[in-house]
Amino acid sequence: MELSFGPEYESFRDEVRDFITKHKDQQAPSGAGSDAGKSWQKTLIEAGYTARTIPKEYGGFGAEPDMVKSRIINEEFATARMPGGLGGQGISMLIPTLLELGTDEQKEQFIKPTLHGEMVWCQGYSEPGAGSDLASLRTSAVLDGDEWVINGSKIWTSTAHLAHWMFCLVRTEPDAPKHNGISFLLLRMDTPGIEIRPLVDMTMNANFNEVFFTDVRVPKDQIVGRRGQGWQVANAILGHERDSLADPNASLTRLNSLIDLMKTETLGGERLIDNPLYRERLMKIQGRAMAMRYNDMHVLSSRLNKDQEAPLARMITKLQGTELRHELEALAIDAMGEVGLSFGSNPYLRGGGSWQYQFMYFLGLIIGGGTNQIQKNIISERGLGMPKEPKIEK
Amino acid sequence: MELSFGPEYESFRDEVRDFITKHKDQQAPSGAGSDAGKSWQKTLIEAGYTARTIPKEYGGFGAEPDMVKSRIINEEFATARMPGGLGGQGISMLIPTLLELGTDEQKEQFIKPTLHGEMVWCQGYSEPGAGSDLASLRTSAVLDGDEWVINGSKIWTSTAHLAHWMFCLVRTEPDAPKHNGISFLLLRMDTPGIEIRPLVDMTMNANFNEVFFTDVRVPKDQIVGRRGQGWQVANAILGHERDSLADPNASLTRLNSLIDLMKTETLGGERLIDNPLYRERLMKIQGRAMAMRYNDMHVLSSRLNKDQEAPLARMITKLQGTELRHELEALAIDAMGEVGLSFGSNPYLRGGGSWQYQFMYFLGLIIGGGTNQIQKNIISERGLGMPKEPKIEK
Amino acid sequence: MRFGLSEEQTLLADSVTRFLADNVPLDEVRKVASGESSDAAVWQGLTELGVPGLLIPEDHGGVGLGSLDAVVVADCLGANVTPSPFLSSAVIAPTVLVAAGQREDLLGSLAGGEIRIGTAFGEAIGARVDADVKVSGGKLSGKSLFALDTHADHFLVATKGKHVYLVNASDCEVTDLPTVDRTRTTCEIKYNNVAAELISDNPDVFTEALDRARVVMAADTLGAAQHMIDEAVAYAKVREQFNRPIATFQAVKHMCAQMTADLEPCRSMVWYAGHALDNVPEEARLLACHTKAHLAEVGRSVSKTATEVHGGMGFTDLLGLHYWFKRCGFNRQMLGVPELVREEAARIQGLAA
Amino acid sequence: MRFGLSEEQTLLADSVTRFLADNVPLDEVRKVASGESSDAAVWQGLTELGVPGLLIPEDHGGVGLGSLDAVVVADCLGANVTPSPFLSSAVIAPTVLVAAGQREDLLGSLAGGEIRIGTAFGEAIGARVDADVKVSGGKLSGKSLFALDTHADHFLVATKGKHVYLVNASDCEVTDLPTVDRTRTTCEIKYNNVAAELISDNPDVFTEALDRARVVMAADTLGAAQHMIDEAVAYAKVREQFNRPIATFQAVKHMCAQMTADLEPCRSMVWYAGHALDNVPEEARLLACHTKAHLAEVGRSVSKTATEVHGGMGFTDLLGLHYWFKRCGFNRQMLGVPELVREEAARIQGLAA
Repeated sequence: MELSFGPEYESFRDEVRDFITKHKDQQAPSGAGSDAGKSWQKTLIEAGYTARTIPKEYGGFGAEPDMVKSRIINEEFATARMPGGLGGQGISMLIPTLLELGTDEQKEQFIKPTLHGEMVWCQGYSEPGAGSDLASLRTSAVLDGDEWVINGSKIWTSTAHLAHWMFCLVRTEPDAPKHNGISFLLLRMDTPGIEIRPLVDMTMNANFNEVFFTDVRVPKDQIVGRRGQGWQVANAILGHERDSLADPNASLTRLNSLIDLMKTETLGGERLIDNPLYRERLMKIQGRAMAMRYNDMHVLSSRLNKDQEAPLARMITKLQGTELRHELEALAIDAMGEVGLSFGSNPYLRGGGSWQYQFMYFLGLIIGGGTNQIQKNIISERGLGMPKEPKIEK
Repeated sequence: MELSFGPEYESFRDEVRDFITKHKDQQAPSGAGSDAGKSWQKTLIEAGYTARTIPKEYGGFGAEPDMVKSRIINEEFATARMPGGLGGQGISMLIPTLLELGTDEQKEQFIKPTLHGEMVWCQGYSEPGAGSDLASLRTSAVLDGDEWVINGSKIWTSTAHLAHWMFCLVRTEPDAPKHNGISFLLLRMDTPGIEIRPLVDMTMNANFNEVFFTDVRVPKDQIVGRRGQGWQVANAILGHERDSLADPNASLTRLNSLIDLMKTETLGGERLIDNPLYRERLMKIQGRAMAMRYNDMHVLSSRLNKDQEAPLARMITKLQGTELRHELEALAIDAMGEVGLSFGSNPYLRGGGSWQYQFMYFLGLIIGGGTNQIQKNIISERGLGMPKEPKIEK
Repeated sequence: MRFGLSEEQTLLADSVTRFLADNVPLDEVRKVASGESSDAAVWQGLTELGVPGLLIPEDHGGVGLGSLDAVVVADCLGANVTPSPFLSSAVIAPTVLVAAGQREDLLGSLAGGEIRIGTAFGEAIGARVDADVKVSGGKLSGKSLFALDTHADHFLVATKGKHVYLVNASDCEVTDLPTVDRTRTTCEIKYNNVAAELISDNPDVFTEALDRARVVMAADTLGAAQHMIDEAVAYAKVREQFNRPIATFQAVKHMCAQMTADLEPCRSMVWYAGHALDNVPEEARLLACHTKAHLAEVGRSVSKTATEVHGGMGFTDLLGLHYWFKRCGFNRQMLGVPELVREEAARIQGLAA
Repeated sequence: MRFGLSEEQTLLADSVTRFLADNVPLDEVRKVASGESSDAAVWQGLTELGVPGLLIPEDHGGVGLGSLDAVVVADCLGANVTPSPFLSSAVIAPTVLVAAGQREDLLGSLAGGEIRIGTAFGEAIGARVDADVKVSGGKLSGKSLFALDTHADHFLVATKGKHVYLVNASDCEVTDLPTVDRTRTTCEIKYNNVAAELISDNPDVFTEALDRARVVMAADTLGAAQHMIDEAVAYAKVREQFNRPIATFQAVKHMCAQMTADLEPCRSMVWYAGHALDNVPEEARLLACHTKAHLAEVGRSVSKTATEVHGGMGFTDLLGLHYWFKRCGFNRQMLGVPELVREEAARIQGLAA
């Protein structure tokens, strides 16, 4: 068990800390499109603290991939509450996809402006009829001369109303087996025929949108990979997204907020932390959260050390992490009694209403990113080698 | 909501109480075959408190079926801890089957001696390879002249070592669909070719046996119902057995024993009941147990009143009741700390070791009598009208 | 022996359900929840059915029915996430006024839907320290938090000692306190030396009303949770993924079976608790506590699982399923969270100090 | 950075596992559990592998390894439900004697398997009132309950004040107290003014040993529970019902997935706790508590679920699965039930009095 990253990395950590000290007054830039955000992004890229491994020619820092350095950057930025670089699905999902599978022209055209916040993307994967079974998606693209003509709809499209472009999966080969009939297209959101409707969720926020396509025409060459290869293109990077839904360090940070809450809030004249029942629940959750943190270290280690494997440790994070967070938020609500119900404009709101919000949001994450039932299928089939759901007679 | 059974029944209750007072020194007879047991059985039948609805000609009391009277008898006997009549699968399962589907000769030959404890039965249904999927049983009976020749084995056969006779399911039509190839046979346990092996379970008791058949020859007419009808014969009464696995009144009685335990036992100088965490768990279980009691009253009422239906209330009793009891026993064990581990000859054993015993036994009942997974299939399919498990491609 | 609802109770349920289906569809609930309209019209409609006067004796202008009837109505209201001041105006207030034999003149106006009486019971149940109601010389000072019914004309205010006072809403500073569940309203009431009329100094009066309110709240959860199961089962039968209805997946079937197994006994429990309040006084208090707490737990697990069965659709506002989820959540927290109520259950049996 | 076992630790696990597979198969476990034979032969074999001296410094005749190595061995012992006095003789006793710097002469005999030292720690953890150890003038009176290792030659006895004394078993009245788990023995020890040697009056010595013991016990549960999952998955793949392996049923698959999801993080937690005991002293106590309590909970749910996956076969003695079930049960209750240990975790963080 060697938990330090070694002296080389400790000196890298010092560098990062120096940078943070130097920029300690940096405010979180508001909004993806703001000039402040773009300028901070530029500073971070130049220092190598975002877009670190993206080649210089595409506007990145051009370093060799190094998971440890990435982690150190993340850790130090999080500890210092220093704002990170631009996020969003264009940067986190499209750029890696293009780097791996895009044409030179596509790399040239899209990566740099995306990285620098000039070009904002949304993702068009799920459809109302294709959730857990994403590969059954039906939005169609038919080649008409030099253009794809798209009809159908997408759902769960976050930031659709802000995005300039969308990367999406559409069915181009209706007669092929379902996984082989999909293509990965890029399209401008101002193309005629696109309608965006905000999708209100149980938190009463429109975190997502529905996007409808009616005869939307897209140039033929705005395809990544070949026709019918879209499923493989999307899956090349899909796995990474799920892991981030249930970061154990975020759970522990949240747990500390809960402890603070329970030390200060009272009910019936008693501090919440002094109620043995809530304290017991807090400790149970803390134990589980700690287990998840070490599980995460195990996963990281298996990525750093080629002779280590921890496939199960990785597969279970989304299932466990989302349930844990949902229960953590529930404890805060329960312990506060009637006050815990507060939501919206209410002077007794605690944590800015985040306890109820996150309670619901994490129920959404139990469902989203592959429902927890799908997760259990994956664990049992890929992790434990149990048989796939048998084919049924028609 | 009318919870009294009415004046007619209250006077019946008084009669039962008078009987109980008169026999208040009656000891529980030990062993099914004891003379004391047989004599007490005779007394009870004459008074109409056991074998109540079995016709006089077959040795019963010959009353009309009356669920309320049966319940009053059960309630009063339980409250007074008065020993009931003989039990066992011959009386509870075979006699109702014969009454409904047996020939006159079979009724004549078997019911009276069974009822009077002269003839003890065991049940041969489950097989090592046929548990949840009982209808796939393979023990075969082949007609050879005037005799069935049986080969195979049975498992979970309680009292096999004490029984004179077995009623069992065997496959007589190997080419028929599996539910239509089974017959219901009766056979003497001293027939050559039968071997009985005690089956030790996790409580380290041999509550059950395995029974092996090698060319066991049984007269052709020892069949109930027709050839291939055995599945229907067995199912005519199978449902009743499951209900009795999780009697809510037994759970509440047991809960009272747990409360007594928690009021007297101490750990770390504190009465168990004074520990808020165990008290909270106790109250949670009490709430659930009370819900199950009223659910049971609802079921009874739906049987008494033809215009009432409560199919779901009945379907869920085994699933909920067995889990509840398992958790109830677990609470006792947990609350006692190290002492709760006691099992076997140990002066610190509480409740005669029953807490650990029942903790395991009720895990057995979660599995037995249709596993709780099978119960959930039944609830969703028969109760909620959800589709059956689809047929799979071979 | 007949355990269950009478024919009259079934008819009552049918008529309330029919009214709600016709007049308070989900669209109307949305309007009230968003503040676009108030619950006044709904309450007016329910008044025509006699709902506000359900528990008020006939000689005071009510219908003179009992707790089990109130349970039946609450079940329907929960099933339809109906916005209304039912709990405060139709259950708690009449119970207090009748039991105390005070201000019975208000009963007729309550029954007629002319006035609404809110309730501020938090203080007597176990409230936050800064919600501190003080009585001095017939005047109230301090404040109440999360009182029921922002739109009430009067409030019944319970003190720590379980005395109950009546105040006029117009004499107080009433501020709406929004919660996740916008189908019922709660508020902060500030008392600045407000004239208050002592309704009862007998803690039993408070307790009788609280017990009834808890059982009725449990019945509301029963209705809401049953609706969610029904929706989940129906959705699973039509929603297809992987070329088959998701109801054919054992995981989905077992989720529905477990919800049913958890909720079905609750129906009998709520019914019996309603019955016991009026007929089995020696069991009523314990039952009220256990029914409130048990339904709170089952309501939480059912509302979570039913949402999961709906997949992403359950998380959106499109089907409005979250209104039922939040209804269960509100019922869990108000009038005593489960932990607090279970401790009361233990005390009633002499198992806790 | 490398989170996980070293090559040496993997080799240690392999050699212990190989020894147990060859020499302590289930049949041997059955014999010990039924009283037909004792655990002496097993312990002798483990002695040849150096197990009793694992934590004993080399200059005292031991192997001089650390807590994480003990965790590795405990994992193997749990996976094989190995009967042995490992926890008392190889973990607690060496830790106490080394930390206290007392009676180090015994360490060589411990390492050589010549003596066994049992432990009676219940009193200092929170024991029954009638287990009352009194010390007066260097003599012990009263009794200890559920002390570890009925067959020990000496016992380390902790008092309420966390002082630790050494007594000779032959001076005491030792009675076996059978528990559900017969792979480890516990006993009652009666002290009739027995000569006792003060080993430590420093509570930190007791605590250091308790922390280590709790982590090692958690590792034993990890091994036992992992074995049960492996068996359940393997059984589900071969057991057929309804013409298909039960592993094709989603209900069975999800039970196995849930067990895995619950247990997998425990492995990392147990490893890290073992590491922290020797290397991160500021985290060690909290980790020891949480690891003990969390593994107790997961051990209970996994052992129940794995039994259910086995159906009726899980309930019988035929496969012997219940030995693992009971092993998890024993580890849950001994050295502090989860509720007690979590309260300690809260105290360590200043969250409880």
